[in-house]
Amino acid sequence: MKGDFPTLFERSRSGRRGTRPPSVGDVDLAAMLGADNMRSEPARLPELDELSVVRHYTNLSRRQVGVDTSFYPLGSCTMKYNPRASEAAAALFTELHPYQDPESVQGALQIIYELQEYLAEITGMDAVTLQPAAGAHGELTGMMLIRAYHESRGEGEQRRVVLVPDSAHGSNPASSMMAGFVVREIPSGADGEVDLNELRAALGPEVAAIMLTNPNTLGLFERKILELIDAAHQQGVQLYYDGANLNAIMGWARPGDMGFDVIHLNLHKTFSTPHGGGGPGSGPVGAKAHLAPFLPVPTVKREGERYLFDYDRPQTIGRMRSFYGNFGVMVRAYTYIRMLGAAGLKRSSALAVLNANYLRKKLKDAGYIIPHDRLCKHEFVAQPPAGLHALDVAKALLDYGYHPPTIYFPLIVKEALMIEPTETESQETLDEYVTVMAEIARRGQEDPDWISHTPYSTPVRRLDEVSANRHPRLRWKPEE
Amino acid sequence: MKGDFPTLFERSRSGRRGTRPPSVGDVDLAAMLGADNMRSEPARLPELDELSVVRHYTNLSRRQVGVDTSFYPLGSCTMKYNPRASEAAAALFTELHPYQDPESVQGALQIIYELQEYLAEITGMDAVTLQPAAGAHGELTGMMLIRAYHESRGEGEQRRVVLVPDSAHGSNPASSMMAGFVVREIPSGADGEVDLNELRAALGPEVAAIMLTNPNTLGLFERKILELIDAAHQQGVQLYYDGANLNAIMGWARPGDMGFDVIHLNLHKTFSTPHGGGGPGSGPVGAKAHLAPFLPVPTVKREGERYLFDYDRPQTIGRMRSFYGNFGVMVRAYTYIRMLGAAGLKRSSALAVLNANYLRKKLKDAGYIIPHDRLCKHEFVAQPPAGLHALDVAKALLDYGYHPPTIYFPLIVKEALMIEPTETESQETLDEYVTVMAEIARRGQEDPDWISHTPYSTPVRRLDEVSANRHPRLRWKPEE
Amino acid sequence: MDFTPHTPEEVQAMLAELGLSDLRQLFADLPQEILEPQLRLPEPLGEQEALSLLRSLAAKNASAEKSFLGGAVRPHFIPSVVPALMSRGEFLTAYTPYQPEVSQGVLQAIFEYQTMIAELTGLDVSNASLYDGASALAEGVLLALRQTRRMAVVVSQGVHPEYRQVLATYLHAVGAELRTIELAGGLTAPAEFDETVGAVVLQNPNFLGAIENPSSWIAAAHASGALVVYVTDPLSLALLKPPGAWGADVAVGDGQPLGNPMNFGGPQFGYIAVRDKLLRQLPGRLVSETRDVDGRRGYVLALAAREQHIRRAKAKSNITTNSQLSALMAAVYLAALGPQGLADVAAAAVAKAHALAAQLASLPGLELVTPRPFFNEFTLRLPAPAAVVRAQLAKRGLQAATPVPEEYGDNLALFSATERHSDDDLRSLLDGIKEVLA
Amino acid sequence: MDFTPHTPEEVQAMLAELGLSDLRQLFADLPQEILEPQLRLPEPLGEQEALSLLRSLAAKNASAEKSFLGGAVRPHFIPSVVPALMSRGEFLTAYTPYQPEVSQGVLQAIFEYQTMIAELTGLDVSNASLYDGASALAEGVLLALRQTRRMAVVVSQGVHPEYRQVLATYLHAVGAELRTIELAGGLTAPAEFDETVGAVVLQNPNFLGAIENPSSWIAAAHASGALVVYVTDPLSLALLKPPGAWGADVAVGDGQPLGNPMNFGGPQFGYIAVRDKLLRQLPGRLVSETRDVDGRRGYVLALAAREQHIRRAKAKSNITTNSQLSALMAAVYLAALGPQGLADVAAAAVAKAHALAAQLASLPGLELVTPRPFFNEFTLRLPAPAAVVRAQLAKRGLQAATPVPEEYGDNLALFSATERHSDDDLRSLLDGIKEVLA
Ligand SMILES: Cc1ncc(COP(=O)(O)O)c(C=O)c1O
Ligand SMILES: Cc1ncc(COP(=O)(O)O)c(C=O)c1O
Repeated sequence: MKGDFPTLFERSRSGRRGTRPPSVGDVDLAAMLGADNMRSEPARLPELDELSVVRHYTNLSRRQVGVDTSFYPLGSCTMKYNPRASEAAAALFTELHPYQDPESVQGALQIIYELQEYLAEITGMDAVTLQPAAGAHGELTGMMLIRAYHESRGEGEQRRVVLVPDSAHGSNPASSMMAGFVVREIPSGADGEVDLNELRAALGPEVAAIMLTNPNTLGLFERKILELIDAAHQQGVQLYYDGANLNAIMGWARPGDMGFDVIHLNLHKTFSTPHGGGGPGSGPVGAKAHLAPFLPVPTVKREGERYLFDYDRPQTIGRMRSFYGNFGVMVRAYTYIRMLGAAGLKRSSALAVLNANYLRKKLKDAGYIIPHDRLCKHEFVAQPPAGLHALDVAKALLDYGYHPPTIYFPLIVKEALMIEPTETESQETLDEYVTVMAEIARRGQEDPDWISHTPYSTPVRRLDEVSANRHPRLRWKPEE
Repeated sequence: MKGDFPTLFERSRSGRRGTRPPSVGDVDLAAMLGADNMRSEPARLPELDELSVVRHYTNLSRRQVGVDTSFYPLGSCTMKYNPRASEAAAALFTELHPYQDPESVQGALQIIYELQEYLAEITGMDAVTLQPAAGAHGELTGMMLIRAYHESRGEGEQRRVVLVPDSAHGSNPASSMMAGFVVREIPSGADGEVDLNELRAALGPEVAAIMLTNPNTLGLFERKILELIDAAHQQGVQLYYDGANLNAIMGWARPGDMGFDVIHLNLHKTFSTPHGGGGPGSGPVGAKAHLAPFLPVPTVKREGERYLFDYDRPQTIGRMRSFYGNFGVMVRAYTYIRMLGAAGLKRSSALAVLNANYLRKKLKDAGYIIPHDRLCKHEFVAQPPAGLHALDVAKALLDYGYHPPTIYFPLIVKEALMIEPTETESQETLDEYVTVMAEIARRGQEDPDWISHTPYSTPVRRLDEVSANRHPRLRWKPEE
Repeated sequence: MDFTPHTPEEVQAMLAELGLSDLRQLFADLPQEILEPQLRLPEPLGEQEALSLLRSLAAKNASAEKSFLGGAVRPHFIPSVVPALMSRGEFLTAYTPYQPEVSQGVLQAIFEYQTMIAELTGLDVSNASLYDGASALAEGVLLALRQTRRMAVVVSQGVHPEYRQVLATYLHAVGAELRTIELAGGLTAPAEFDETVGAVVLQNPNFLGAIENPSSWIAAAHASGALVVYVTDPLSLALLKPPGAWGADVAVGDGQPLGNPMNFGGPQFGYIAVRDKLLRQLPGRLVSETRDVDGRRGYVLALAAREQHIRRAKAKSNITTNSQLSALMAAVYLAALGPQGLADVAAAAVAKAHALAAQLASLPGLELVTPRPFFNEFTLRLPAPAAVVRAQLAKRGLQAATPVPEEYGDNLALFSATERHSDDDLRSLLDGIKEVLA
Repeated sequence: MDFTPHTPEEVQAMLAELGLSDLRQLFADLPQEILEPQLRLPEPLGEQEALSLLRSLAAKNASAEKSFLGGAVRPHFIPSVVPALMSRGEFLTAYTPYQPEVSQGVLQAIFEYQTMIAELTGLDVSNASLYDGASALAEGVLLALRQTRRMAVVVSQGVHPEYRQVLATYLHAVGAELRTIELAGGLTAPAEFDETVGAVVLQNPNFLGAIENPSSWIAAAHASGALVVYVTDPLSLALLKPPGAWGADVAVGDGQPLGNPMNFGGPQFGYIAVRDKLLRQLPGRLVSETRDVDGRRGYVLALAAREQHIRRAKAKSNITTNSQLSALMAAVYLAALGPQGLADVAAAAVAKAHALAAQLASLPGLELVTPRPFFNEFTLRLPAPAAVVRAQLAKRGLQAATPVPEEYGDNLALFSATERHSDDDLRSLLDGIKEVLA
């Protein structure tokens, strides 16, 4: 009895009204705005009563899964529980305007200041900006810092190359490009880690930076990290740390202590603010002292009992975003850090790693291939048993009520299933998941037709992506 | 792939913790409480982490429908849109203690006072108490007022009988009984209205009151209401108005003007506060001046600029509830009345009646039987076409995404489908519903096997109610 | 504004379908003499204006979130998951789950609630909720009278005075007799019950805060054939011996302390739990586990033959709408805390209350009236009327000193503390009281 | 506290499964010299303590809900349905909808959002959102440079100064040139563009609040082969001629005025809409309608070949996480208001702003600097530095007088009004300013 789910526009009826703003009485808009400046016809927004709006979005949400509904082991995304306490905290700070007199927002500035400090402490960096709006935005900021640093030393023209492992997230090369760099890929070794010799060979006076995430996207800790960074530093190369995987090592190791010069964090991953269906997030950037002069302005500083915006950074790269960043996300992360403290963060990382290793072991027993079968960190990459495709396993999982892992990433592993269970999932959830994965493997091998047509029980089934790309329909239009 | 949905208890793991209250450090509870008074073992509550709690209730809610998800034409229940503005309003008043100094809750008292006044105005009564917690509680209160009134006139012993039409809601006779009365049923006439001759015949010095709802539970306005009340009053009989159906006549007629002596309202119906899966509601009682001395205490009165609790009612029946009633529900109803005003209430009733009549006409065209096919008010009673059962039609509707009407009530119509669309549903919703009802009728007649096994697509299908009544399992117990 | 979707054209089209042209014609069957009264109500407001009005009314109240007031309602901390989950539209806007196939959410949640209340009270069966603690007491007593077919009730003065008032109102209506036994030294005095007594009621901890030893009352009641109705704060059951273990037959009380906001005294919910043998007398809704036609576990309303919509004038109660959502809030609260969390909340409340009592009782002119042991509330004798002290404290932003009715003595005030109070909060109260009494 | 479910026994059992006995062993592959730093962070707090801390921090801020501050963020009224719907866990806790079969909720909501933005701007395609207005401007300009293969950008000084700063940062990185054309009399001065210019940027209404006539700029830009990037407040499009109708190629701006709280400046969202011919250059996520194998309509992410996860260093942008939930809030807001409601909001803001301007400009020493016509914001010259006036007003509980950078003149302040302001609010501000300037 599933049919098409109508759009807002199809539910619209001419003249229908929802919520009504205060009436302004008789105003001569044309006189105030200039008749020539006015819109000739109203925007064709949907016309709905309030109940229709509520039903539409309520039912849309029932066609959607999230961490709140199901296990969501999406590798690289850290889909952990998003505490409702953090939502309650954020709601206390919604009615602040960014241009208020700073004396009237001392509480907000204190949060920014303290969060800068906490993140510096957690990562081992010297200075932090909270301005970037997401991880990739943080990457861009960080890479611009490196650019500015080299420029300040007269090496701006010369150092144009950024080395990025072939296992890197796509945003790393893309951010390097936007920061004006040329990207060179470094192959991973057979052990899944950066090949130190290849890297050494690639280093040179034209290299500005290396972007790494550690543990890397295979979930493996780069064991030669100290050596690697040392080699790079000797050549004047800066080290960028993609913090998307920080959930693996909080309280166990700090990128700063490894030698990284600049990092970004994803507050929406590691610090458990909700992903909101794709955002908003927050991508703070931490820098070592030598890069701090270039940070975007403003940051927040403390003078005695007062908190002030600090614009005093003459070498700044400039601004990356209007205002001060995604403050609402910062409040959530701040609340989270205050609740967990050092011990809670450390325990969270340990249990994230425990869950991943447990699942790795159990899935291997269940017939999945683990291409790099060693101690992993918060995630690992598996491959389906012979004859099965990652996509089909993912679609079959939907019928069992699970959100699938990340698939076909990292690119260096064929048929990759990148699995990150996070620390907020229980042993029995992992066990049930393994049972289902085993059943999918068995049934899929016995009955290829079955698996290639999964899912069966979702609101819609496999969708025609080819035609969506060939003939995209990117907005609703009335039937002609 | 639907399986059993685990209970909280099955999700529990010994030693698992959720949210943690502040620790009290070392306290010697046995010393403070007396060792003999202490519990010997902890209550076996479920032990869960916070994510499990969130997922459990989120997924439970996804196994539930409400006005927010679907058309819900449940007769007698007024399942109209519950404005989110009213929820926002109620959230402003949660942190008030009932025993606060009255000077510190003047805003709350003002709301109570003004709501008493508004409800008196809307119903045409002289005084209102907001103390009763629901409609049936209001009935009990109202019937006690009548009892006290007769007692005050020395007729308490004599007037023990309450007349209730056979179409009345079950709570009417039940409330009469709890108020110490004996109930006598009055048959309805062929036209679905109270038979005036039967009623006249039933009147006498032993009769304390008549309980009516008007429009009655068939959705029909009792056209002879003035005559009827007049006849009763001449015999010293009090008239009770069950306000469950007030949504039909707001701004069009007032029970007080019809001559009713006492009424209750259901704020969770007419005034659009949410039903919450069965409550809480609020059942204010309005009384004419001669009954006002008996109202429960306290009510709220105004003196100049101040609002005070009024305990000065020496003839009061006493208290019906702790404190002042369901204040949070009152705030919602108050907000609703302030948003709609007189014009909005009147228009709402008119459109509720329009929707009901439109649906009545259309369903008749679609083959349903309308036993009393005349102008109805906010609801009407239909019967399925020959050969079909109300229950089966209801269950089939579930597969089409609708909540069914009330079925097998009122008792005087066989196979009753009692349909109340409310004013917040649109013409196209009604049209689509009629299409589905027509299809169910056609398909059900063609294929009795199909309809008798509906629903097919719900989280569970028809449930074994017989065994649930024979061998009730009213609490979870671990498997033996 | 209103919430109707109808455009003027749609109204006309729908009227036309009925052969009508004007909404007024829909009311043609009403007596003309009473038609279309002019309602004098304030002008309609849009949402924005309505919410500003409500905000201005809210601003005329002082928050009691740190209040030391007691008497069945207290400011406990509510974890954020509780309102977040209960505000989901499916829970908020559903009716009573009469159609179980699409109401498993509410039904299972009730089933789990029933289980938790049974566990807390140490009794066999809980219903789905009643209005509040006071009406739950009245229902519990009526149940006992039905079961024993007796018409007298004995109640300890230790029961909340408003509860006793409600009980008196209900009992008067059915012609039952209510006898009250006064407290002696803050505790329920020993009593004997004759064979007219069908129900014996005590509260533990009692209204003054004292923990009672109910053994002898319960033994005496049972000896005379009466049933025992035991009123208790469900939070106390995290630590104290439950009614079932003491031998009570019926437990009732107010659920507010379990995850419900104070709401100026409502909504909250009444709970009731009984021994199995009383099941058929139990008022209100009950949910039972069962199976569907495919063998899947599911839940349905059960034993409806006790209820008004089936049994009408012979129903066990008239209750229809109850306090479902408030009860579900309690269930979420209990699930979020677990047994250890609940015990921690109770222990914190006890510890704070004892600390507060020690501090206050040490002030000159204040005397602790509640005998030890007490739980999280206690009564002090003040050198001035409690209402005056309360008003003076309120002027200082402190909400405390609930006046205790004169029947218990002069100038008595009830105090309570919860896990929500910090040591600073206690100190503020102490300083405030010193100032007020100076 | 933390949010892990593991009991000590479970941790041991899981470790044993791995042949380990201690969590430390999970980190054996890390260099020992950096292992287990002692993090100096405040002690952990339970939820109750954490929320009281946050409440005490919140109390150190003054609410700007009645603020007259402007500059891309304003206190509009948000209907209660918006937060109620957006707080549903499925919207809140989902990731980017990579698995469309279980993500139709978010996907369809984006599709509808894209449609609404296209309608408002009068352009063909909108993406799913960008971070904010400023970064949306930068992305829009980069898009134009890619399309035109040119490396110079001309921007009117009428564009929000922070937006221009962000633009400068982005352009510096890719080595593009940024030229600024100063305002003349509060309006963008006429200009001609040479053939190195790939993008021409103006804002309407401009930063000082004035409504521009962009025709000649747009004509000149197009004559020289440049694309026009048009910055505008989406609320203004309820009444004003949309960028598409003026001939602009790209429209960008900040979506906060549409149903998003001010959030101290974030989160909010950036929107971007372009003409069809620019589609393949558009950064960020896009949703397309399509069909499933059973022929049912559904929605999927489309044209991902533009994005970083496919195209890597050749992607159209690095954007990954965007501002989805904020954009969906805007969609719910627009759905709740409809075209007439949105026009009413805009008209109310215009009327209030014009009333306020008239009142303020009549005060001695205050001069209206923004030429008419203006929309809902305007600039005044004050007799004292705006930051000082703002601080003085803030002490009186009034949030107003955004300082306008010196590049626009001395002692300038931006004012705005919205439908949320009552006549009393306007009067309070007037009185406050009188006091401050007295
Ligand atoms: C490894 C890695 N780096 C960078 C990013 C980009 O972060 P964001 O999505 O917050 O922009 C992601 C997230 O998708 C990621 O997984
Ligand atoms: C006609 C009628 N009367 C009385 C009641 C009882 O009201 P409540 O459910 O609020 O107790 C109802 C509701 O069920 C009803 O429909």
